[in-house]
Formats: sequence, C-alpha cells, structure tokens
Amino acid sequence: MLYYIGAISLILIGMYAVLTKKNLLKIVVGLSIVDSGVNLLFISVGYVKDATAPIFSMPSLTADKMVDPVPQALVLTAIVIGLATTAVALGLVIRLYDHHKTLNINKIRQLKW
Amino acid sequence: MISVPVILSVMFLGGVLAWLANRFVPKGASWTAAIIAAFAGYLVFALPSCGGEYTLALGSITLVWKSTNYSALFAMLVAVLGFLGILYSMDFMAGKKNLGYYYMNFLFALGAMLGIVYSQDLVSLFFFWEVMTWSSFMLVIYSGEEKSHKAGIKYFAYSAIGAYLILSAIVILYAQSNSFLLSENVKMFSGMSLGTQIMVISFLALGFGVKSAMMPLHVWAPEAYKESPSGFTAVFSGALSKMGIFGLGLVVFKFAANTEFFVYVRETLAWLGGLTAMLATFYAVIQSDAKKLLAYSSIGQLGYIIVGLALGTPLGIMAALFLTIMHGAFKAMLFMSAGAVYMRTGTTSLDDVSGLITKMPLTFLTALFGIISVAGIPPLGGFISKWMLYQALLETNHYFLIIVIFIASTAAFLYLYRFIFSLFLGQREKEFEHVKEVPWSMLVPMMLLTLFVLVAGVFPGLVLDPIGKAMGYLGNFKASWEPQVVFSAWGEKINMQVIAGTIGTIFILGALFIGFKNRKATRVVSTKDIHTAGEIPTENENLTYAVNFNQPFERAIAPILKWSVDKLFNLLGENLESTFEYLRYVYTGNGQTYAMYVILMVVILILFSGSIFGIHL
Amino acid sequence: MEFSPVLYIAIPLFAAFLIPLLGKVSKTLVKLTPGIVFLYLSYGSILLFPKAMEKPIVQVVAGFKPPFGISLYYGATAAFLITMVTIVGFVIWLYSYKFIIREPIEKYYMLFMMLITGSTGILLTGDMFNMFVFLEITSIAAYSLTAFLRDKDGAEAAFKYLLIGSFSSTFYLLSVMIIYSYTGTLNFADIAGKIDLIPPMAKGFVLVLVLVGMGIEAEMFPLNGWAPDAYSQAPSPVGAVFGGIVVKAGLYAMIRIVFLFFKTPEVMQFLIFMGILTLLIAEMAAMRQHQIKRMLAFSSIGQMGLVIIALGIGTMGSTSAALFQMFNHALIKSLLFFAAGYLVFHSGSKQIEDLEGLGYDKPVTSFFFAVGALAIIGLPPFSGFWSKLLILVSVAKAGDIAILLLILTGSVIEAIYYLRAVVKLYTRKEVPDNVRRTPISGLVAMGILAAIILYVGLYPGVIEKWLAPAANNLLNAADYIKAGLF
Amino acid sequence: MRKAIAILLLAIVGYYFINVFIHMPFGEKREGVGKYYLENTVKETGAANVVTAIVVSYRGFDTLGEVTVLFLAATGLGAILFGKRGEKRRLQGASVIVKTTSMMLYPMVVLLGAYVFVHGHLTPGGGFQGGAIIATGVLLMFMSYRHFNVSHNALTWIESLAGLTFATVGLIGLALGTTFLQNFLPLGTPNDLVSAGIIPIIYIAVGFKVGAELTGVLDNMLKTIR
Repeated sequence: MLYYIGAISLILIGMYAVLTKKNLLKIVVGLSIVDSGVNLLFISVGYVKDATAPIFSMPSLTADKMVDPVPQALVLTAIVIGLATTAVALGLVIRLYDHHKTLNINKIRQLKW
Repeated sequence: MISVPVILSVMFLGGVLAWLANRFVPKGASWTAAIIAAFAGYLVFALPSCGGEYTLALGSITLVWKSTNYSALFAMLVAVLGFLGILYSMDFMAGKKNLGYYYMNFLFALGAMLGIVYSQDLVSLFFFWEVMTWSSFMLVIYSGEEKSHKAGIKYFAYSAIGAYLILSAIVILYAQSNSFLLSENVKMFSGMSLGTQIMVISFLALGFGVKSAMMPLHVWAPEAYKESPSGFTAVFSGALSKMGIFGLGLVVFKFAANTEFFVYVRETLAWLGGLTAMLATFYAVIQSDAKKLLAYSSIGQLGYIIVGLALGTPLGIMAALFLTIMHGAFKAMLFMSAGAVYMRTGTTSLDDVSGLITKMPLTFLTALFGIISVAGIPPLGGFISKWMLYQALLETNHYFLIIVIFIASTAAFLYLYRFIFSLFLGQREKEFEHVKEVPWSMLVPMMLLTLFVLVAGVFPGLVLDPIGKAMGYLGNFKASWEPQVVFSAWGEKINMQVIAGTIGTIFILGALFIGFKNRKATRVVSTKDIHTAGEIPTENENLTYAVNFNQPFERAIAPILKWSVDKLFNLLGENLESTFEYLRYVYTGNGQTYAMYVILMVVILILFSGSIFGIHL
Repeated sequence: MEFSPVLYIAIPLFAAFLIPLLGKVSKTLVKLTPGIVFLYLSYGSILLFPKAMEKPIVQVVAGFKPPFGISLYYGATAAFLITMVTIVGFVIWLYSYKFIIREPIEKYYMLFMMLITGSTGILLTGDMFNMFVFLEITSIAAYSLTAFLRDKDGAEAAFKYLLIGSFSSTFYLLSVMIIYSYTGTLNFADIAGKIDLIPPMAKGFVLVLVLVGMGIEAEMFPLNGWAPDAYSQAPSPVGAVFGGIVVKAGLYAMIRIVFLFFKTPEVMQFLIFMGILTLLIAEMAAMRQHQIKRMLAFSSIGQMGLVIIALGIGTMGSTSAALFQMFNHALIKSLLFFAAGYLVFHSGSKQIEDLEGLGYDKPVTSFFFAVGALAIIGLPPFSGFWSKLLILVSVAKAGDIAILLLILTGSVIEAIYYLRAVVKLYTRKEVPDNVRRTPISGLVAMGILAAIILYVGLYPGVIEKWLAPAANNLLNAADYIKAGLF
Repeated sequence: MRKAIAILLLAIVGYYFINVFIHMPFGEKREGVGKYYLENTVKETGAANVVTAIVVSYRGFDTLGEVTVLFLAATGLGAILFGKRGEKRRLQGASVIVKTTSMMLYPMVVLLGAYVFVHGHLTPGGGFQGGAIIATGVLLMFMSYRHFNVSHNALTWIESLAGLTFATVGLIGLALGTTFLQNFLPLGTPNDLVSAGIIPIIYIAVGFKVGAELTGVLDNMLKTIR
C-alpha cells in the first residue's frame, strides 16, 4: 500500500516540477520523475506477497510463487520509451538554448495566440 | 432528348471549355461562352415546360431534376439574361486579364441558377445554391482590387449565413420526413410539429431573403453589385437575386401555405418587403454612384416583388412574377447602360459624368426606357406590374402598405431622374468630348431588352401566359388579369395597346414640339460658366449640376439614414472579432500553462464526474 | 504471399532500418524508399479492403491466441482509415520529394515514414499497451519532425508538444495500468468483456485519464495548446501528416476506447459538448490568425471538433458522417498544407498579408489553395460538402437544433477567414519577379488530392457505400469482442 | 501564484488518485494473462525467464515498437542536432587514475553487457539492459578521454543490421506461413544457452541495436556542447 502512495507521490512531485519550474532542464527532470513514478506504480501493481522473480532458474520454483510478469515486461518497454522521450527532450533543450541563450521557459514564448 | 442534366452539363462543361479556350485562342473564351450560352438558352426554351425529369442516385441521396412551369419561368429569365450578359461582356470585357476565369465563373453561375430552378430535391437545390454563391463571389472579386475584395467577402459572409440557414432548414426537414424530395417534404410538412414548422419557414425565408436582398439582410448587395463587372451585374441583379424570390415563392406557397400561421408569415414578409422597398429607395436617392444607385433601386424593386408574393392573392403573385421578369429586363438594361458609360468614361460616378446624350444616343435610349419602366409609367412593362400590385394591395385592404409603397414609388422618381440626368443630360465636360457610342455587341443586348420591355408593356399577355402556368404550380391560382377588368370600376374598357398608342403619340409629338420650339433657344455653356456669390470657382472644384442633386431630400430623410443597418452589422462584426481576439489569448504560448490546462481539465473532470459521467469518484 | 495486415507495420519498419544503409549508396534511393513502401501498402490495402469490409481480419502476432499474444484488429473502420492513411501518405511523400531539401534527408524520411506507421499502428492494433507503444512511436517522430527545420520556433513548438505529449502518454499508461490490475488482460476485446470487474470509482478514473490523455492527441479544447504551434512550425508536409493522419489516429484511439468500454449517454453528451467547445474556440482563434499555417492549424482543430460532435451523437448516421468527414479532412487539409507550403516558400513569409498577388504570380498553386479552401468550408461540388451535410443531417435527426446552429456558426466563421486568405491571394499587386517555381512533384501531389476531392464531391457514392460497415464496426462493441477473441 | 494553483490542482488529483489505488488489492495473486504466462511460458517458448518470454515472444510486437522508439529517438536527436557535428568539445580530460581505471573497466563493462543480453532468456536482463550497460561503458570512455571517438559508420551499420535482423526474423515467420514474429526454430531444453527458439537471436540483435543507439545518442549530445 505504501508503495502505491510513494509512487503516486513521485508522480505528483514530477508534475509539480513540470508545472512550476522555470528551468527547461528541471522540467525535463520532472518528466523523468513522472515516468519513474508511473513505472514504480506499475511494478507494485504486479507485486505478489512472498513471491519471487518470474524466472524458472531452479526446478524448485513453481508458477504460483511468482510475481505477475506482465507489469515487469510492460515497464521494461515503458522505461525505454521514457528514455527516448527524455533524449529527444534534451536535444530540444540544447537547440533552444542555442537559439535563446536561456533556459527560462517564460522567455521562450515566440509562438502564441 | 433534352433533359435537365444535358442543359446543366452544357453549362458546366462549357464553363471549363471557355476557360480552356482562353488558354489557346485569343478571344476564344468570349466566343465559346456566347455560343454555349446561346445553345443552353435554346435548350432551356426547347425543354418541355413540364418534364425532362432525371433522377440521379448518389449513395444514399437521390437527386431529382425536373422542369416545372414555375421553374421554366425562371429558367427562361436566366437563359435570356445570361446570354445577353455574355454577349454584352464580349466587348465590355475585351482586353481584360483572366477572361477564361471570368467566363468560366459566369457560365458556372448560370448553370447553377438553372440547377436551382430545376431541382426537385433539397440537396441539389442547396448544392447549386452554393455553386451559384461561390461562382458569383468569384466574379465580384474579379477586378482584384482591395475594394472589390471587401465587397466580395461581405457578400460571401452574408450568403454563407443565408446558405447555412437554408441548410439547417433542409436537414431539419430531412430529420422529420426522411426524404430530401421537395414533393415529399411539402406533403409531410403540415404534419410536422409547430416548432419545426416555424423554424423551417423562418430559416428558409431568411436564407432566401439574403439572396433577394431583403432588409435588413441587404447590406451586401450595393457593394457587390458595384464591384462586379457590369456584364455580370445585369445578370446578378436581374436573375441571380431572383433566385431568392424563387425560393421565397416555394417557401410561402409550398410550405407556409399548409400551416396555421400562414397569414402571419405573409404579413411579416409583406411588411419586410414594403420596408425594403421604401428604405432602399431612400438610400438610392442619396447615392452618387450610378451602379450603387441601381443596386439600391434593385433592392427596392425586389421589395415590391416580395410584397406581391406575400399578399398571396392571385393578383399579388401575378404582380410579383410579372415584376420579376420585368425587373430582370429593365434592371439589366440600366446596369448595361451604366456599364456602357463606365466603359467609355472610366467611371460610374454621377458627379463626374454628364451630357453624354449626343455621344451615346442609343445607350441613352436604353436608359430612358429603363427608368420609365422602373418608374411604372405606361406603356412599358413596369406599369402593369405596379398597377397589379396596387390593385392586389387594395383588394386585401393593406392600406398602410399602400402608403409605404406609394412613398417608395414616388421617391423612386428622384433617383431615376438623377440617374438619367447626371449621366446623359446637362453640360458635357471637356474630357468627355471624344466619347463614342459602345460597340454593337453591347448595343444589341440593350436594344433587345428595350424592345422586350416595350412589347411586354403593350402585349402583357405574352408574359402573362407563362406566369399563369407558373402560378398553377404554386397553388391553384389562375392568372386572369386583363386591363379591362381593372378599368371596369370606371365602367370603361381600355386596353393596353390603345394606351400605348396614345401615350406614345403624345410623347413623340411632345418631344418633336419641344425640340423644334427650343431649337434656337438652347445655349451650350460650360459647367464652369457659373458664379457663386461673385466668386469664380477653381478648376478642380466639381460643379456638375448633379453634385448634391437630391440634397434637400437627403436632409429630409436624414433621421432615417442615421440608423443604418450596415453600420449596425459592421459594429457587431467588429465586436465579435475583438471577442475572438481575446478568446485566442487562451493560447498563451507558454508550454507550462498548457500543461496546467491539462491538469485543470483532469481536476474538473474528477470533481464533476458525478454530474458529467454519472460516476462519483 | 497473401497481403497480411501486419505488413502495414513490418514493411515500413524494415525499410526504416534499411534507409541508413541505403543512404550509403545513394540519396535518391533513400528518397524513393518511402514512396515505394506507401505505394505497395496502398495497393495492399485496396486489395484487402473488400475483405475487411465484410468481416474483420484479426491477425495474430507471434502465434499466440489473443488475449495472450498481441493481435491486430483489421476491421472495417481500420480498413477505411488505413486505406486513407496509406494513400494520403503516398501523396504526402510525393510532395515531400522536392519540398524537403534540407539535410539530413534520410533522417527526415525515416521519421516521416515512422510517423505514418505509428498512426497506422494505432489504427490497427487490438491491444491496449501496444497502442501505447505506437502512440509513442508517433509522438517521438512527431516531436523530432516538428523541430526538423532546426529554427528557433520549431524547437519551441516541439518542446511544448513534447511537454503536453508526455502528459498524454503518462495518463494513458496509468489508465492501462488500472485496467490491467483489475482485469488482468490487455486485449481490447478481452477488456471490453471484463470491464465490469473494475469498480465504478476506478472506472471513472480511467475514463478521466483516457479522455484527457487521448483528448490531447485528438486536440480537444483546453488540451490543444501544442497543436497550433506544432502544425505551423513543422515543415508543410509534416503539417499535412499531423492534420491529415496523426490526429485521426489519436481520435480513433479515444473513440475506440470510449465506445468499447464507456459508452454511456453521459459520456456521449460530454463528447458533444467538448466537440462544440473545440469547434467554436478553434474557429474563432483561426479567424484572428495572421500566419497562414497557424490558421490552418486552428482550422484543423475546429474540424476535429466537428468530428467529435458527430461521433458523440453516436448514431449510425452520425458515425459514418464523422468517418466521411475524417476522410475529407485528411485530403483537404493535406492539400491546403501543400499549397500553403509553397505559397510561404514563394512569398518568403508566413504572414497572410504577404501573400498578396501570388494568385497571379503562381496561379496553379494558388488555385489549389482556393480549391482546398472552398472544399473545407463545405461548398459543393467538393467532397467536404457531403460529409458536412451528412453530419448536419445526423445532428438534426438527433433532434438538437442548438447544436446544429452552433456548428453552422462555426462554419460561417470558417468560411469568412478562409475566403479572406483566398482573396488576399488574388489581390492585384506587383510581385517581384520570382523565378522559383513549384516543382512538378508538388503540383502532381496537389493535383491528385484535388482530383480526388472533386471526384468524391461529384460521386460521393464511391466513399459513402463503405461508410456503413465502417461505422457499424466502430459502434458495435459486441461484434468487436466476438471477432477480437475468436 | 502558479505554484499555489499547481499545488492545489495536484492535491486534488493526488487525493483522488490515491483514493482509487487504496482500494486496489495489493500483493495479491491475480487471474488473467499473467497467470497463463507463468504456467505456460516454459512449455510454449522454452525460455526460463518469463519476463523475457513475454517481452520477446508473447509481446514481441511491442518490443519491435520499442526498438523503433529508441531508433526514432536516436534518429530524431540526430535530426534535431544535425549540423552541429564537429564543433569542438570542451570536456576536460580526466586524471590518470580515472583514465587508467576506465581503460581497465571498459572491456569488462562491454563484456558484462554482452553477457546480459546473450543470457536474456535465462537470467534477469536482456537486450535492453545489456545494450544500456554497453552504452554506459562507452559513456565512461567519453568522460575520461577527450578524444575518444566512436565510428559513426560502424554505429549506423550495427544499428541497421540489428534492426533488419529483428524485422527479418519476424518476416521469416510470416513467410513460413505462420504469423509475424512466430518462432520457427526448435525450442531446445529450457535453461540451456541455446534454447527458446528465436528469443536469443532477437535479444542479441536488440542488445547490439540498443548499445549502438544509446552510444549514438550520447555521442550526439556530447559533440554539441560548445
């Protein structure tokens, strides 16, 4: 239960950073935090009490004593996707800094209305 | 076998052909267009007035075209005016750029008008209605000048509002009757709920009212008429605006006639028409541009037609339809003569041009017959329609309306006289000494129309015959007007031919007499030959007599003019646009704000999920 | 080998991986690859079209039966939209061929192909998480392409897009998570059958997440701040892809989920409401734009609003009308973006003011813009007319005259601002002699679109007869479940 | 102001968020596809690692997409930062200790990465993890050596060939008359290195691809710092 609350807090903290921080890099960090929060939340959804990792490395392991493998598989994908987004975001930040010589999001408002 | 699609495809393919011709042959476009228009005109007349039915299934929608007596009347008007307009354009437009574009849109507009009148289902009616709108819009903006574009956008905006009103009426009808067929809808209309009926009728009336320039929806008309090339203006005013009348006729007699509130519809329309006639005439009086003057006059005349239609008595309808035809003819004449003046002098301003009578006698003659007809002086066609209108008003006890119409008709003399006086009479400025009469291809249409107005005035039966048939389509009305009946109130029987003969003789004799008498007395003076309180005017002061011609009248109606619908609409438009301007500030350009909107949306949806989705979170 | 729906994804992926190698051989080869791919896919989609219209094709990937493996659901709706996507994709490629002259060209074509493939994947997939993956493929390609010109504004627009897009994917992933944790499955059909396992509160939360997350992709009103920037700053062909294809995919995703899981009258009402809001505000904002591509962007949002309204009404007629409108909008908006791209290129300015006189200087391009403008307003004889008519008819049949009038208000505004732009084009003004011409490939691309628009406008039956099965497929959840789980 | 609004809004969202999750069963076994996978993976795919089996086999299509996402990110980054190549880096060279240690660690890190993705179907880890580890090794070298360069040509080749391998393996399944990405090799004995059909092939390809792509991303970003 606490896992849920912790993960959700992470998501909210990340969102707070995205919503209020002026620095583009901090916003990107915020996005990453949101991602991590979501991933943790997902993993904890798949958690089963007293169970092991879903790998049949020893004959003694049985299927009913394993955690749900699906969230893990999905989170693996989600992590990579989060990474990709972050990479592109950082690339854009580099470009923006090049053009505007600032990382303040309030000063990067050429396009409006 | 001639059927409607043949005519339509001749027009539309002809339009494309004209465009192509312009690319390969110089002057090709005009000749192609003239031939196409003539051929299509022939087909329209050859088409049996009740038949030529054609059904086309487009997916779930079935289109039906058919010629009825009612549509035949309008189709003939369109075909004749269209052909004459193109004939007129051949020399009028010579040497201009993008002639292919001009003739293509001209033919498209004509085709669309024919499509409208032949449509037996609402979808194709609307389809052609929109094609007509955009092709005429293309012609309004033809000159490519800033002013014409303003006029064009205004025209299109009002037309769009009108068209969408029509469209909504159509879909409301369809929702009730599950059919787009006119006949089906008419049949089922009386069974629909009162709300639907009111909505449909008011939407349709407003939509068609826009095209027929009914007050207060007329504001697009003056500028659009002024800016379009004169060859098309003749068709625009003479035939295109009549499509609104065509639609109103359907609304009043096919739809409204089956409802309980028929009488209110009629009264409202009659009053709107009456007011249109009066106010437009007032506006016409104060114009100083020939085409704008004619435009307002056109609006006023359409007001008469609406009054006639709205009266709903056989005589009223007959007056309206007769005036429809007549107005098509004489307004085309007037616009053509104004165009002729424009072609030779480069302006249509009443303040600048004067004294062209000797230089352009035939144009003057056309204009003269035109204004006589507008004014409703016998023996020309206009007289008969006016007479019928008054009689119909009397019969139905609309005494106030008579007064309104009477004021309008009287005031009309002011602008009509100004029109002919300013352009053709008075002293000629030096710069117009070398003006020549326009080429034959422009004179022929004008002369033909003049002849028609004369003939129709003398032998109204020629025109009354198709009108009578058309009335049969609108309801069980019979056209039974004879001059004798009218005059029988005085116990006498006079027919038009006699009146015509008498008046014609007196007119000619009078003209000859005055001409001979004043032969020596006329002294030609320059417009500058004038002294105002001892001061000698400077060269660039405009002292043509026509300047401020109707100023006293203008002063008299000043209170009315202050309240201008146009200004009101403009104000509304501006306010709306500035509202839009503020609204778009929602898009602040700050990414974080957008993110905030997202979260805000989530919060709103969560908090109100009970009332929005019925799920309490 | 018979054409299999999975090739819609596999072939472009294969080609995308191949492009860097082809780039070592010749640039022309790189440029031709996407064209060949899309041509082949359109050919395949047309082959497959009648079959899919009859009966949904459910293609299993990796040989495991749904819900255990991922399955592709190629039903009538998907077939209709994907055929449209591949054909429009091909035309956009044709346009790009000469339009994109900036390096790195091979990267452009890779991203471009993946952008379209991602959208195709969204339309095709029958698995909720798989949809997320395709959503991300689309998004990341879209972010990169928005900034492709590497100018100041492009990067800014792309960053905003990324910011909002991340919210979209986060919300969607959260909804997938909640759904998975209660139903234990990710297959749409399977979830739809087990949706009642989710307690009402969680279900409501999922609904909110999906509506907001996918609403961002579908450009619903308060969520569409990114759209005008991204549309206007991306290269014109990419703008066309956004307006013509990507949004459609996002909207399809939202509607598919809503129709499968949450089809209640309240939700439909909400969709209608949001549609109206989107339509009106976008049209109003579009009216006051000074940049032509920004105006097109707002108009695009407005059109989406119209489609959302029609989908929200949720009758057979309205849904088919909405699909028809999607089809028309894809074609017409692409045409407009194409023409606008070259007009901006010729005038050297994005402002509408500066387009004066181009109508005479560049008659053909301007003509296509005018055709597009008339078509999107819904004037006959162009295809836009029929879809608008069908939407209005369905609205009237649903009995809501107020909605009808609001839609028409939007249309009037739309008509005015489009004509303003067209009229600007045809204002006479001496334009400095411009030797640059619109290349043939661009003109051919525009010509194809204009021809289709006119053809469908004159014979709407060609498209209309396919609308009923497509709409039925979208509306009928029970059939979907049955076919999806075979 | 913005902060206050943000806190307020997020508080509301958070409250309902937690409210939803608090009712969600925690740590309990679930019915559904997860259970099916646990029970049938070894039989159906021959892989000991169920997560890997799901990632590569059951949900292989996702993984193909995932690889594409990463590929797109690398491509996109290349497009966004294009034209900045060759600008001079201003990274400080590291100290001798760091340099030497990095030099010694680098091969081991790469080896570890390779181990992780080769054994993806047996032990925790797989292509993505292995690739990421390799990229970390490269990063280490980037950090410590000023002039450490990777060959772009090689990266492109590795990326493309790995991607093509993945796609081709998928298409072979289709060509053999089965479905896309379907296994066409013998499953072998579970827990053997050579087992689980196409899973190791795909994961090795993914490992190479991810390693190359992440390296490319890092390279792109480093090179553009002025």
